[in-house]
Amino acid sequence: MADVSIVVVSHSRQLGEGLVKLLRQLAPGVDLHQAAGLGEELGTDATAVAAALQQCPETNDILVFFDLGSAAMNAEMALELTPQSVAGRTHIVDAPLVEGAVAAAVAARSRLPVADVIQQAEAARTVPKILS
Amino acid sequence: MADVSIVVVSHSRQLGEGLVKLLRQLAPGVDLHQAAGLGEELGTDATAVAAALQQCPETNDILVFFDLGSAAMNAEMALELTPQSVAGRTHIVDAPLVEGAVAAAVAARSRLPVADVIQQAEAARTVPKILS
Amino acid sequence: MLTIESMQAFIEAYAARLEELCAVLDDLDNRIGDGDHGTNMARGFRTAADRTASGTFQDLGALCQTVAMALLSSVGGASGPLYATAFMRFAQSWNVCTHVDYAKLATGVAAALEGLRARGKAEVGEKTMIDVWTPAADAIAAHPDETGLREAVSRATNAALATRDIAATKGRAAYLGARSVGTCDPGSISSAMFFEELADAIAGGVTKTTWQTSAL
Amino acid sequence: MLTIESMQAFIEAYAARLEELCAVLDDLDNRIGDGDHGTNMARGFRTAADRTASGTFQDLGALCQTVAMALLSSVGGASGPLYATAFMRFAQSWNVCTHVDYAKLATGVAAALEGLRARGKAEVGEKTMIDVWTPAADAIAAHPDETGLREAVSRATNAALATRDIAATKGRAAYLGARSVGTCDPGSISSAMFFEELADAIAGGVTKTTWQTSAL
Ligand SMILES: Nc1ncnc2c1ncn2[C@@H]1O[C@H](COP(=O)(O)OP(=O)(O)O)[C@@H](O)[C@H]1O
Ligand SMILES: Nc1ncnc2c1ncn2[C@@H]1O[C@H](COP(=O)(O)OP(=O)(O)O)[C@@H](O)[C@H]1O
Ligand SMILES: [Mg+2]
Ligand SMILES: [Mg+2]
Ligand SMILES: [Mg+2]
Ligand SMILES: [Mg+2]
Repeated sequence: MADVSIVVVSHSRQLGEGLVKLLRQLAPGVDLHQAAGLGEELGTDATAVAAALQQCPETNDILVFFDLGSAAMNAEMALELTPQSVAGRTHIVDAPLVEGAVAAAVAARSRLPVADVIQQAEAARTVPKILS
Repeated sequence: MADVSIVVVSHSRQLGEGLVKLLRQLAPGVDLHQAAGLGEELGTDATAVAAALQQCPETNDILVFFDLGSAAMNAEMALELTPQSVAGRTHIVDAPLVEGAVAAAVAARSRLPVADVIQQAEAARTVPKILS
Repeated sequence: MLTIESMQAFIEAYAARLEELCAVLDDLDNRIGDGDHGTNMARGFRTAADRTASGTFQDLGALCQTVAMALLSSVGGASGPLYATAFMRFAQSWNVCTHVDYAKLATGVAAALEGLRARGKAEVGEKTMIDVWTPAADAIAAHPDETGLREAVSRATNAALATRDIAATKGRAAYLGARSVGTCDPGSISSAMFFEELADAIAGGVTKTTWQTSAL
Repeated sequence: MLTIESMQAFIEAYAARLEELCAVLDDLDNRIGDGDHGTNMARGFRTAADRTASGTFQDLGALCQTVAMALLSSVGGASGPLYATAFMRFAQSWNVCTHVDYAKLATGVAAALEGLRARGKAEVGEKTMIDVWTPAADAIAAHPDETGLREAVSRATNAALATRDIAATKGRAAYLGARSVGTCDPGSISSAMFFEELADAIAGGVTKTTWQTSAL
């Protein structure tokens, strides 16, 4: 259905799994993956990120959301471990993990163009969360 | 040790638990709580948030971080369910959940004044996550 | 007249109605939100109905406070703190009352609306339950009698249907913005049902709307 | 001369050293980060050492690539992709080599430093392992011989100790900014150990620093 896949990279497997479940509820049908935790330890694993990227459907653009800087380093490393046919469709998004992924998932569900999906995720930085 | 407590409010119990473990690793000694999920379902519960607030040490300022708007509503509701002696020390922070809580936990571990802890959390909105 | 008994009956009837129409509300929410509004509301009001049926209450204040607390810990979504706030305002308005006449009903509904607005920070026209509660409260305030109450039901129903044409600016549907046009707001539909069941419990003889996803 | 055997010995020796000093590195990281640098590095290089000990390798390229992949899936923290990148650059530099002389060593270390800089986007003076790898690579490049290698070890050690006075602007310690002054960067200390063990495997007779948390 959707032409954007989302990959969640987190140091915590629980955090990654929980976020993916949250996204699944608000964006059923969107292709979602996580590469979170180093087994049961806190950490990220570039080979797990690379494996997640390769699980995304071949024609999808892939957006990667991550928690901390070292997760971003492993995501960039993962791009070097995957063939250009996958890496070339992958964007590591500079957005808050939860808020950015939620905005992206909703936009991906509406099948917006990937540039718009990224823009919505990045805009999550500035959207007020508490209304007044 | 710390004079700021952190309460994580999330729709997903896994997400909340995972984030608290991440925070614990980088801010050992900081008082951390979560009120996440509605049992095993996705949701938030104002009474669980109120209970978490009341578990924080009596002299601590309390910072609440949340995932989505309805979690903020339940956090505000929780303030009305807790005595003024607790609610008066509680701040619901308008910051990205993971990035804001991480920045706050590090600052709280250094025992910065609560205003500075909040400021660091709010600043997480604008800090670039990907370096160039 | 609202009494402890008719209030209990109302909560039970509303819970049963939500269970019956759970899938309709979930479907609507699935289109413009996260698909759980029916599940949330049915779970919450079932909890509230069971807790009020088994309890004994001094006054309507105590009963409404019990409903509010039940909703808070069992709904899970935005509608939890919102409906709970409405019942807390009922509880404050009807504290020490065992009977609520139309004048007091008007006061209670007005207070509930005020509470909803404060909780959700939404105005009329943002595609939320505020769009339904506002005309309903206005109708009862204008005519605090049976006619006003029936008018409230009809305005609530129309307002709920009219949310279809609004682009959401509050709640989860706001993520969709203009793409939320074409689907009724689920919380507005559950609110219209609320006024139907409330009027039926107070005045009787309300013809209930047959809500069907395809028409919403 | 680095050979497949001395490289295997180096990885094993470095893994053992990290295991021995795991608590020191964890303590440093605990003060200015998340307390896992020793655990991460010991786990990663133990995995790498076991995988290289049990494998047979055509050349140093294949061996270094195996180390890199082992680190990627077992370190977990920032040091994982960083040290893995260094070994990937060794692998590229020493592809088809079974012997690496000082000139090739200089090329490999320079390429590794380049890789670290590209991966972590850090410059000298940001309180990261770059502060150690930079003077070490410079020393070997200036004198691609045993003297240069020993000079690299001594500069690496001094640079690692000097990170104590720097306010971090990269990595987790950057959250602390000025508050990170007074503690040595754990990744810089593990990098200084790296050069000690590397020089010992290549040239022998290296007096190893007694790293103690209290002095760092
Ligand atoms: N800020 C708000 N103000 C008023 N009503 C709101 C607000 N946000 C959401 N709602 C109402 O809540 C309903 C959604 O409830 P529900 O699906 O149970 O919660 P959630 O959106 O958290 O999943 C919406 O249809 C809308 O009527
Ligand atoms: N951007 C960077 N560039 C270079 N080195 C870095 C960078 N970020 C972190 N480091 C190094 O990594 C070390 C921390 O490694 P480690 O504790 O294993 O990872 P983490 O910080 O993810 O827990 C730091 O001491 C520092 O030397
Ligand atoms: Mg919903
Ligand atoms: Mg929901
Ligand atoms: Mg660390
Ligand atoms: Mg770590």
